[in-house]
Amino acid sequence: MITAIGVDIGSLTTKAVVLDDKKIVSWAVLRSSEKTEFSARTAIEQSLQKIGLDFKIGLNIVATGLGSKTVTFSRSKSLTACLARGSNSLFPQARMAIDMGAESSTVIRINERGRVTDWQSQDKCAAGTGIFLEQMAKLIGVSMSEMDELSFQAKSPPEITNTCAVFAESEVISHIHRVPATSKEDIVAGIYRSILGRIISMCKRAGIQREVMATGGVALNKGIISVLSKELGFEILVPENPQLAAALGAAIIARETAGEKA
Amino acid sequence: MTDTTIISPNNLPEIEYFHSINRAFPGNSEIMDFKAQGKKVFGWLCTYVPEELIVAAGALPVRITGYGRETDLDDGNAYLYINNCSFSRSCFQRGLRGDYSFLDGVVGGSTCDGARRLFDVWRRYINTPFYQVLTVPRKTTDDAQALYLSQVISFKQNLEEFLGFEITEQNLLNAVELCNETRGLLKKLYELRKRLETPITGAQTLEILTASFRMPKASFNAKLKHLLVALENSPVTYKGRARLMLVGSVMDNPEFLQSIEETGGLVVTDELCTSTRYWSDPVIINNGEPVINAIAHRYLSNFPCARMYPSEERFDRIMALCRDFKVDGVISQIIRYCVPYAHDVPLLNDKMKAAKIPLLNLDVEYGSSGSGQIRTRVQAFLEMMEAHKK
Amino acid sequence: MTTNNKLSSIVQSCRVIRKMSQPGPYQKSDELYYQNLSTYYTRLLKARENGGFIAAHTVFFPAEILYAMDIVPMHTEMTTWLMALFLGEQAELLSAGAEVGLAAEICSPHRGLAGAFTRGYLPHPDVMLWSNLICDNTAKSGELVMKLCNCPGFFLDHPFQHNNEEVSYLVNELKSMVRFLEEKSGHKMNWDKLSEIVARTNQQLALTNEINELRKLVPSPFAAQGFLKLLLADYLFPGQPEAIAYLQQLRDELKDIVREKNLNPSLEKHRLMTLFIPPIYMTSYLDRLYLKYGAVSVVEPMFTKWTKAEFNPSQALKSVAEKSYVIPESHVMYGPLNENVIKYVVDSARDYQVQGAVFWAFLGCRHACATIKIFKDALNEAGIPMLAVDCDIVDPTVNPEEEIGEKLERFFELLDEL
Amino acid sequence: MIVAGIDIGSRSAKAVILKDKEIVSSVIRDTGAESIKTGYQAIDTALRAAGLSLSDLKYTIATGYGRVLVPFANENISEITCHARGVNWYFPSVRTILDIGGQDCKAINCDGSGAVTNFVMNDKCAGGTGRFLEMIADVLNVPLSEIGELALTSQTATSFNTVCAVFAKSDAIRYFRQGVKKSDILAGLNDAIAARCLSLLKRVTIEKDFAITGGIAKNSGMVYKLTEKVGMTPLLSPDPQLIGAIGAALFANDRIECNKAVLSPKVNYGYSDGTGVYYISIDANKCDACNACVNVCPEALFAISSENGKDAAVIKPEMRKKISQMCPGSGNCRKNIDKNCQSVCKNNAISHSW
Repeated sequence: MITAIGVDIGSLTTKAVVLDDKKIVSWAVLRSSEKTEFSARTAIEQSLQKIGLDFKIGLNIVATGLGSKTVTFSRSKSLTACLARGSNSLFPQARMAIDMGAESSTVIRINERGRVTDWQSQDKCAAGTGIFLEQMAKLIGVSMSEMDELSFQAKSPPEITNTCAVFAESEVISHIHRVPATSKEDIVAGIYRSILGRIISMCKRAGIQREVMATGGVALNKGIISVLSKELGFEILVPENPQLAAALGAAIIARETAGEKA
Repeated sequence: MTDTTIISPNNLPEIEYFHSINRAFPGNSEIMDFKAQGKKVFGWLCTYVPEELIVAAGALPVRITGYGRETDLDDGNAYLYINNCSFSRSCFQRGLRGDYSFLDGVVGGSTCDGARRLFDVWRRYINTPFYQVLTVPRKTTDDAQALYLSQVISFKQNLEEFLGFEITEQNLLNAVELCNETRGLLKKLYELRKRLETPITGAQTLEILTASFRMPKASFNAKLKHLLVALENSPVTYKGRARLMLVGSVMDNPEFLQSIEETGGLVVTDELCTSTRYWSDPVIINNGEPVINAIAHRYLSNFPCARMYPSEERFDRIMALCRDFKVDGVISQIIRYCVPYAHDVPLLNDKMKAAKIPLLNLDVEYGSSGSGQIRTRVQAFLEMMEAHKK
Repeated sequence: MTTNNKLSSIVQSCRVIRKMSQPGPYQKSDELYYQNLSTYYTRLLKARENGGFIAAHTVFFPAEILYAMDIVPMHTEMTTWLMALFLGEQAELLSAGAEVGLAAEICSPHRGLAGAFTRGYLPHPDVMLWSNLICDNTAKSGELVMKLCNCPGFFLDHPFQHNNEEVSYLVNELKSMVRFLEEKSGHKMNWDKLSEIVARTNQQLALTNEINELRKLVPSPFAAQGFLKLLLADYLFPGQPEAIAYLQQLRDELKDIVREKNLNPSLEKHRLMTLFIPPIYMTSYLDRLYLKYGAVSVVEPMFTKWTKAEFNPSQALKSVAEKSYVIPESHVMYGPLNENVIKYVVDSARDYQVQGAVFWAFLGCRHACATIKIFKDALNEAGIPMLAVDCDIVDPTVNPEEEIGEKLERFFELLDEL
Repeated sequence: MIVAGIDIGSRSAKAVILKDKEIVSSVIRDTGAESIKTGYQAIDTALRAAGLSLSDLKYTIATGYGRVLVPFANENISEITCHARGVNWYFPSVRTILDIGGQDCKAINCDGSGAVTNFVMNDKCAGGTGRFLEMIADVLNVPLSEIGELALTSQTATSFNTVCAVFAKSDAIRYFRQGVKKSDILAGLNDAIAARCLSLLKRVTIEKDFAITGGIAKNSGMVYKLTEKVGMTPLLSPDPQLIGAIGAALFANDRIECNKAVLSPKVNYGYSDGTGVYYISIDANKCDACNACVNVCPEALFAISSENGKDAAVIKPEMRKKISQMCPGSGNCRKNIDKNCQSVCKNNAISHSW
């Protein structure tokens, strides 16, 4: 029997996770709509439908992410707290989680109880986020997955030094345009490096602690992970569904705090 | 004609050599050979640190610089935060990543916020055996001279203690002669640039200058002497679309000048702390005066940085250079968050307007090699000057 | 002389605020606070007609000298931004600063003050005084103001380290400044008056430390962000009766609160150390937020926590010089950041039993932000988490309130869970 | 006399062909991934529309972001200079120009002859540029061409506290989520951008007359706000996006008239057909007839000849009609052999359009 639901409203996708007393029994990911409440509700409905249940008011739900406070049928918890709990349940040995989402990236330090001890976030700069990657892929004229393939064939990646997403874009254009043009493989690797430069700087500000795990949609991207491991000099743990970490954490918190008022 | 692009041939062997010294820096052969003789190497930062004392102590002074290019400064950002100038962040990152691990000491001055903090985090996170930051007054009054002298003397004492070596008056005298020789030779080099057709480009000049503080002076002087002879009657000469002067923040990347010169503007002089402000004004010893006083006096009252008061002195010397080098236009390049220079922009604008000298303001990051946007500005600046010459 | 001088806005606002003042534990000191403000600005407003001599000066400047010479001081940063705040014209002043040609990297308070002078919002002073204490911005602002206001000026060169040579250098600097002011203003320096001021400075320092001692108590009797008002005493009235009166009143109020325990202890959940200062335009927003989470700032090692010292009235000038080393802004933010400073900050955290530190990372302040890593590492070692919040202390357009609030909420949540 | 101006911007490429100082044809297209190709395609479309071919062009000047990558251009001039010249052609009275391009804003002062007297350009921030508006239009999914009109319908503009393309974008998303009207969001952004442009303009001198160029001048909402903020009604040319290219073309015309032409211009061998644009350009200026390309080309396309006035590499006449069959294009060629004509040419005199 289901005990708790967690929903994570991202700028691009909304994720819902349904728990029974020990494990995940269902989950769903769908594109966020313009209306927060609606996104959250449909995500939960979908995840419930998968196990033949219907949405009803009064379910034990914790919401996190963009505008989660405005959701009427759930309690709200901060993204960092949810990430920490989710990460902790996926990899108890992880002391640091790097969350790379569509529009923001966050680095958190986690103690053995799955509590945040410090965090750094970059919600004001698209550089270093999924949206940025998508833009770049469009620019080079490849799909996200093709881009990832390319990254593995890089020989000498150029440095993309611009922090403004728009100028980074023009920097990339200039690499495409120069004679002889920089190869797509190298450009992609360059883009990855520049994104990760910002993320690694966040890690260093928080103080790197092993083990380190990656969460968020961007972590599905094998190339990013391999470059990240290279830059950090050790392996990064990646869960099967990295984009669910926060929703899972929310669900866990919901289960623990069952009965608390919204 | 828009096609007059200046491409530095770098064919002269000495320039090639200096280039290789710069490319291999900090681990270049000159420094490593010196170190291999069991001698000490000290890193200094900023033109308000007297090199003579380090030389007099039988050690090698090496100027601390960052990566000569724009690069990801993730350590710099983490330790000095994103809002200190990219120069200090770049220097620190090199230090933290061990590029300067061969240094026996670092010496700085309380010259600007960026430098102060660079040394604060350096002391905390990079352990270099010898460490000192001199108080550098922002005035050149007699009181200021006295204070700075006391700092230079304490520096001397600390060096002696650290090296277990007494720096004699004669040591200082020899050091002054050596450094003055370098200054004299660099002055000669600049004299050549006053010609209407110069035997050397701005990019090449900066290549030489950056080498001058990355190798022993004696060996540098020897090479530069040969080069001067070669340049004196060199068949290759340059005459750009316009004669430019470069002013502003610290700059040690010849590629930046090259990208300016490729648009056709020839850089003939500058006000950079890596160039003119580094070599101008020799140490002059008035008879009877202790050498160290002469040294201290030269370093505090040398061609001033924007940190000094009053700014007028700096502006006057810029004007003088414009006249002496027949400068058509001035390019001011200021590193983001280089507040001392940024604050002078409104004042400098007025000075230049009054003197009817066109001025182009560029804000850059340290190590920039000249982006498309920068080239566009420079090209437009040149076209603007040409339109008005007509 | 431009005529759209807007100083009166501050005086009027103070009058209004005082009318609205609610009964509460700090009512009297609050009233004194606003009274002092209007005293300061009324004097500045009337300076012209009273034939007074106005000296504009940058922050952390030894205004004691001016009071002793009967010269009307104008604290440029403070005045500009109080005015901008009350008028809601931050954007206007900043764009005026940009028109002067100041780059966005220059700290906003200084862009704004250049703007205030070009727009004529501030009366053009008779002299401009400035110093490199606290940063390159203060060191460089003066010459521009001199040009904008077409007035003479004096740059006070504040040395870097605290030793005898450098103190006597500063003393000589002060001497030359006095000569300069005597020449320009025709006012003679009144050395007896300066000695009185120094004597009062001792009193001021004693009171400040007394207040800090009271704030060590758990729960602290002081308001969550009360320290912001505490700052004004020294910024506007160093060694002046106004400062003493205010500090005495505040001290007495805090004592009463402690005696009568009429401050509900449950209100204080999180004892915070504040590093640097929060955006001034957010004060009321933060007051509400701190109240909601029971967060209270109990110590500010960079701003309110003075070191112990005893100034000698018979060596007035030397004392003024020494004082500018004693103020925390000077020895924590300007001087060499060595082990002592780090210890000073970590010890403060222990002595005041703080659970977390909030560092207001004002991106216009390079040298303050460069200390974030050092202090964070040191505090974390001591088991104290630190949050660095990117912000601009005067420009409300850089980070929306809710964004900053969100970060703080997360931090309080973090403190709850630990 | 027929000359051309081509403006390769970061977002769009424009080409203008002048016949005796009259525009006979013009084209605007998106800048593709390879600007060399983009340049050829743009000029080709323009030429075809006028029933001309590359060889008819007496002189060509390139400007804009990709100006150095136009093999068939005789020289390049910065867009700042070209915009001033182009505006002057329409409105000699203009002294102040605001150009909002794909990713930069420029404020330009010019004199009665169209010569630039002062200029500033936005730095390190793409806020308030064409690209910025594209992003926003994208977020709100409103066609770029409609955002201007839409903004005009707003009653209460949302106030934006930033014009950084990225920040503003997430703000826009947030407001949108909160159900704020698209028109109000756009009006708010226009307001913010206009304010930003104003401060840029204030860094030069704002004097009559005032003109706006670049794609943004087509955005009635922005023009309205700018008129309001600057306090002057801007003069708008028929196609403000073409101004840069027109300026370049006018300079090209000058070059011929006051025969300042760069000698022996680049020669373009080839053609364009349904399958693509196939030109090999050889810059006789740069070529020192070293024979390297002649020796290296597996298809022996090259020869040394003096047909262009001096000894230089040319494409053998018999090859010129079947270039696309013979040559796979520089990139593909390199895949098979490690050295090719481009790589061995130390002066970079050779370039391919495909």
